[in-house]
Amino acid sequence: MISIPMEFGLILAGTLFVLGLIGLMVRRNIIFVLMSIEIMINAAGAAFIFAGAKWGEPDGQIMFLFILAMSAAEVAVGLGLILQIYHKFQTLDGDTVSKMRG
Amino acid sequence: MLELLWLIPALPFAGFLILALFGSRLSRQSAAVIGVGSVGLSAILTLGIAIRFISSPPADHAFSQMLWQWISVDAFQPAITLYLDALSLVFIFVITFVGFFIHLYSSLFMYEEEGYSRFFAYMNLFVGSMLTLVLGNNLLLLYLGWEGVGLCSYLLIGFWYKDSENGYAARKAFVVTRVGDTAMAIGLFLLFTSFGTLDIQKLLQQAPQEWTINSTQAVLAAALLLGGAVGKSAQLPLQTWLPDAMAGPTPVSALIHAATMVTAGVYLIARTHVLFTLAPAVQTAVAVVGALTLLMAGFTALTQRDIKRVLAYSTISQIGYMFLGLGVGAWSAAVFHFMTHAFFKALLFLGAGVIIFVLHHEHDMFKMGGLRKKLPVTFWTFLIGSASLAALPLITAGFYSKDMILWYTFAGEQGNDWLWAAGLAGAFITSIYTFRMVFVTFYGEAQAEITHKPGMQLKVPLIVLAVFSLIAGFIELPHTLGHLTLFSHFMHSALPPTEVLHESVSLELLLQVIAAIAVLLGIYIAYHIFIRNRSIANNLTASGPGALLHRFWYSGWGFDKVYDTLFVNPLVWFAKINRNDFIDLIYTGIAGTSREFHRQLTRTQTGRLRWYATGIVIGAIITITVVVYL
Amino acid sequence: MEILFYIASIVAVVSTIMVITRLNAVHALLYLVVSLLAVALIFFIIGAPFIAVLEVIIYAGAIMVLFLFVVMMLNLGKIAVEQERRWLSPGIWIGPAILSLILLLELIFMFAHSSQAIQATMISPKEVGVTLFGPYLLGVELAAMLLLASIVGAYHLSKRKKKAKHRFMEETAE
Amino acid sequence: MILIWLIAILMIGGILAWISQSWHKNAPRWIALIAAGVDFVLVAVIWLQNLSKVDLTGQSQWLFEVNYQWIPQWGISFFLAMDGLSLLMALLTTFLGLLSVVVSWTEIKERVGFFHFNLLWILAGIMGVFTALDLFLFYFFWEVMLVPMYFLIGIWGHENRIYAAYKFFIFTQASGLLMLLSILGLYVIHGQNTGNYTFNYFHLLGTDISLFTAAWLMLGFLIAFIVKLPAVPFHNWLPDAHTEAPTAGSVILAGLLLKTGAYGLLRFVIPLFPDISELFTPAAMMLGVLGILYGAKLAYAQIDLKRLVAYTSVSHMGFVILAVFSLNELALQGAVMQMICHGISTGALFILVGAMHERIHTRNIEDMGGMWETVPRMGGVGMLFAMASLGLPGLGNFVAEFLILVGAYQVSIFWTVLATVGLIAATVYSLRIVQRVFHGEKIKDWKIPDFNVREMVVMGSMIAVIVWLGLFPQSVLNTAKHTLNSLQQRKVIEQTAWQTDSQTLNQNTSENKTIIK
Repeated sequence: MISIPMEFGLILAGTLFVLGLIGLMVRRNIIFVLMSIEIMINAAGAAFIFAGAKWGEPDGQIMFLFILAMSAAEVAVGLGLILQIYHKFQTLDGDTVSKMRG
Repeated sequence: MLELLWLIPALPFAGFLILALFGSRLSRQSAAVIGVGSVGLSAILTLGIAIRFISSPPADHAFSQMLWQWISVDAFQPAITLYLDALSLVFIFVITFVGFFIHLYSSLFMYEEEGYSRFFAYMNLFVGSMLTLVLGNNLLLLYLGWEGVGLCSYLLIGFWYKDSENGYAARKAFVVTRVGDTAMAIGLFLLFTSFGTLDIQKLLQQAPQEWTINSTQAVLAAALLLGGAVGKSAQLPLQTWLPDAMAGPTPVSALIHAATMVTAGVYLIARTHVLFTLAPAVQTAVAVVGALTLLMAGFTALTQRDIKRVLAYSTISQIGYMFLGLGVGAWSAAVFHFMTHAFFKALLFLGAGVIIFVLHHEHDMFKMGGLRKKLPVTFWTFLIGSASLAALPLITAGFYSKDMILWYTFAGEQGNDWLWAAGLAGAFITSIYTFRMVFVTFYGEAQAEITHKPGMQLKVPLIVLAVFSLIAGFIELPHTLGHLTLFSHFMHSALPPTEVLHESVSLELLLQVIAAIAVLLGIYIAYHIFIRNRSIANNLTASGPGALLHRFWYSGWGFDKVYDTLFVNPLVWFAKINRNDFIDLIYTGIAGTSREFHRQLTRTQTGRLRWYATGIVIGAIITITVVVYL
Repeated sequence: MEILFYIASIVAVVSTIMVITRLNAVHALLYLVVSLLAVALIFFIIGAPFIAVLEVIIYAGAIMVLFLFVVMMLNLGKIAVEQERRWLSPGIWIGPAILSLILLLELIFMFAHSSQAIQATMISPKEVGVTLFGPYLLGVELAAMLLLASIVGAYHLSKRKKKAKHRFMEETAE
Repeated sequence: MILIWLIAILMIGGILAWISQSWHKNAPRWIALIAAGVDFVLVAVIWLQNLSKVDLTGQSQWLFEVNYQWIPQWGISFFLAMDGLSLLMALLTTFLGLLSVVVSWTEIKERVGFFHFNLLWILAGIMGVFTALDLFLFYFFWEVMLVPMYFLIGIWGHENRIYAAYKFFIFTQASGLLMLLSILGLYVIHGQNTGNYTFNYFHLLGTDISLFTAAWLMLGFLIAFIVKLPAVPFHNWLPDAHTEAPTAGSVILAGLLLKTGAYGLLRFVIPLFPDISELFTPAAMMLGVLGILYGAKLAYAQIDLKRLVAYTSVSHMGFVILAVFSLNELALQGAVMQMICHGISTGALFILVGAMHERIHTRNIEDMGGMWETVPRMGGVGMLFAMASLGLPGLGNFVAEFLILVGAYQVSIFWTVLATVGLIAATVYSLRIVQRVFHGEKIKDWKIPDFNVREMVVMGSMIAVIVWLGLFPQSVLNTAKHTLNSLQQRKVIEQTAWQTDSQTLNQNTSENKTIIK
């Protein structure tokens, strides 16, 4: 079968993760923040898959399954929260929602 | 009879306790009876014991009576024991005798004052502590009396507590004497560490064996004791408090600041004379201090206007004579002068008291005058006292005692001519200011009206003390006048005799004549200036240098100003600058910095999501670098 | 086959970059879907077909669609895009970009020296299923509970009174 | 058994007082009075019994011992013992405790039950501190005495009492923890050396530790006790705590809490680390003299009367440090005497200031003046205790200060001379109290009642004790003689042991020893 250098896979996952991170830090719109989180989760999942593939064990994929479940749950609740915020503050700007501070 | 010795100090203390506890409930009459009675009883007791002591002296002329063991820790075993020998007998005789008359006098003098029983309580406490001082056989008991006397002088000077001036004078007296007491306390520590005991008699035996002449320890111990004596007897460095102490009632000045307390220093040096003979340097220092003080006080007395301050400075000067006597080793002469001085100075103070009492608290001499006819008894007794103070030759007691000191200063083993010259000059000035005082107050036209005639209780003490001021001198006659040495013979049991270098009667006669001339000259000058034409005195002080000198002498040679600028003001300023303790800033500082640190930290929590994300990333970077690369 | 892997990864990276730079939420979502599909392809290439399929169905299909629903429901439109442009000033990119770059370099540096190749043996879904319900049975239970909790949470959070969703309508009490 | 009773009576009394608050407003006062009174009688009886017995030497130094296993695994035992020193301290505790209950009869109005609970529990803690000989138990009582004091200052205090309570608590607690470290250090080292892990004071006495570790352990103990006995750098809690505490609190704070520090030095620091305390003497004497002079200077500058009296106790406690580290019997006897006399004279001054505050509701010295006319009895008492605080012979403080200075003189002349200068400073601030409060012009015309019978009884008893201590101090000195002798022997044995194995001992310790003989 094909043989891809392991680190390339990880590098890919790494770049995707970092891109998600940039999105998280840059965007003020909460939806984009949530989207970047999705990217990061997906990148992490990818890293698991690469590792699973390298060892030839299904564990990587099972881990990805759990990540999928978690990510689905997270999105559901996240979006619910976004709706509430939007309803209360009429805006999606992350900075207005900053009551919780020192 | 001697067993009743403990009663002598006990009676005044008992008087004090009764008056202090039940004073407010007692009537003035009963308070006076208790106050005067207690001192009277101990006076009679002293008389009895004196007769018993002189007629059949106990073993080696001393009798000690132990009351109880005060403290006993390791080697430090001071006990409350009373020790009676010739020296302490003379002192307790004078204290109780003069004390009784002064109490009698003040029973009427203080009659209208409020706090009558409080006054007698303090006076009894004073007499009690002075007797303990004189009778104490170990230096610690002496120190107890010493501080007790200091306390009573504080209480009595500040008796009229309403006006804070008196309070200030009282505190000044207590603090200045306390400086002397601290020096003496350190002397006590030194003596105890070297000899392991504070018992005076044991000290005097062990000192010559263990210490060599002029060894550092001996000099140090003697100097420290001298410091204590100087403080209490208002000698040169620490004499500023006595003139201000005149703020107290006049009987107080008579008893404390003339007869008894101020001579405590003389008693201390006489009592511990062996230490001073062991340190000749310090002994001459005593003489020099005495000489300088008598000159300084004499000149200052010349310029004073307040009758009590004149007497105060004359007291300092006369005690200077006693110190001079002690310095040259004329122990019994000094004690003799103490006795005579106690009589005539108490007389002068009481006389001044009558004048002030009669002219309702007028102190300034130049506002009096012409009292000769109005107060005959006071005038004559005052005149006798002044004559004795000025040492009018042959008839007054002052002459015999002062002359004895001058003779030993000149001829004595440690005497020297400069000191004698100073003594002579002192005698000359004394006669001037004494008779200036007499002529100004009693002669000239009357300026103030007399309110009321003095009662019997005021006159009796004056008369008795005047008699004593005259006859007291005859118990000790110099070679030239019959050589009767009753007093010095009596004193030899306690104090060593003074050797005289060249024993020649003619020389003694010559010195006496010189002294007599000096005194008479002084009287004439006083007469000339203050009776015949007052203008000389005024224009003397009006001109430039004369005014300057006058002001300089008037302020007590500027000692007060010097002490204020050197000690009092800096210390008060130093105390005031950090009123609330800069060390506190350290702790409030710690608290402050921690609060500030907290405030900075809270500012990092902005509540914005993106800021937290960045925080996480920074954290991640740091941990990764640390883990992977370091 | 390797060439396919490289192409898919490039597509994934480019589309992810597009996701975080788009102003319009819907465009970003679609790019995200593309990126997910590319990743699914990579999974397929290296021999995890089951997960690839799952990724497409659940991740791309379900989650992204959910996202789309919510975005549509919020119906942001023009104003939102304008707002995004204001929020996305160029200056804002520099800080995070540098940080992430450092992080990326570190990650790359860390992964660089592990150079075994992946044999990419095919792991059939059967094997995955066997191990899933073998040692990981407890994990599955937990995942199920998590999903249940999220459903209840989501329902509760988005429940609110009948009122107008649009921001111009006046507000009725909650 | 009696020792347990002494502490138990106070504790039970405290709880009862708290409960009885609901029955009747004044019930807690009477219960507290009875508890403190019974305790005082008990200790007085012990003392009178032992007065004759203590003199004859050879009889063991410890009068009573109570030793039960508490936590055997760690070797902690409930070990109380009383000897001459702790008997005197217990006597002082119960005496001042009784007086503080009587004094706060009209002053404390709200939450009377809880007040008396705290008061009695502080006394129980102090009693425990003075009798505990198991280091763990000692630390336990150290805490028991601390917490109720915090409440006392915090609840019934004056204006900024919270700040003062915090400061007091943090100061003592922090230093207490240092002491705990040293105790544990000692415990571990002893355990390693001898195998049996115990907190028992007698076993720990013998541990031989290297000089270096001994220094650190001693430092822990020292700081705890020096903070409590306020030495200058650590004294800042005292003025605040005193100014804000109620009268009873101040009396107990000044009378007893400061003494626990001094007692700790005598009981734990000197016997446990004799050679280190020998080396530490010059520094300690410097600290003492610094305390005397700096305390006096600050006392002179204060306007708040209570703060002024607080700084005077800093100055007096300076004498105690000077004495404790002179390590000869004269100074140690002087230190014990000073602890007692200072407790009484400063306690009395605080009661006086408290009574004044109760009447004119201000402690500011500037608007007091010429009070002698309106309140002569208070003036007389104030005058007497001001004289006691300046060390007038014939009163207790003089005997103490003289013994201390004579003892210290044998160790170092320089510091003693400086300390004696402190006497002049003492005169200045004491006379200032009398002048500014009782003498001088009347600034405000106060119409206030003089001392009533209750206050006069309290003051009378204190005057009697201070004058009796001044003229007949021997009975107190005898009681403490045994402890201080054994303290001395241990020091001497320590030196001879040191001499035999190291011949290079420097000259002054042996020469110092000859003087003590």
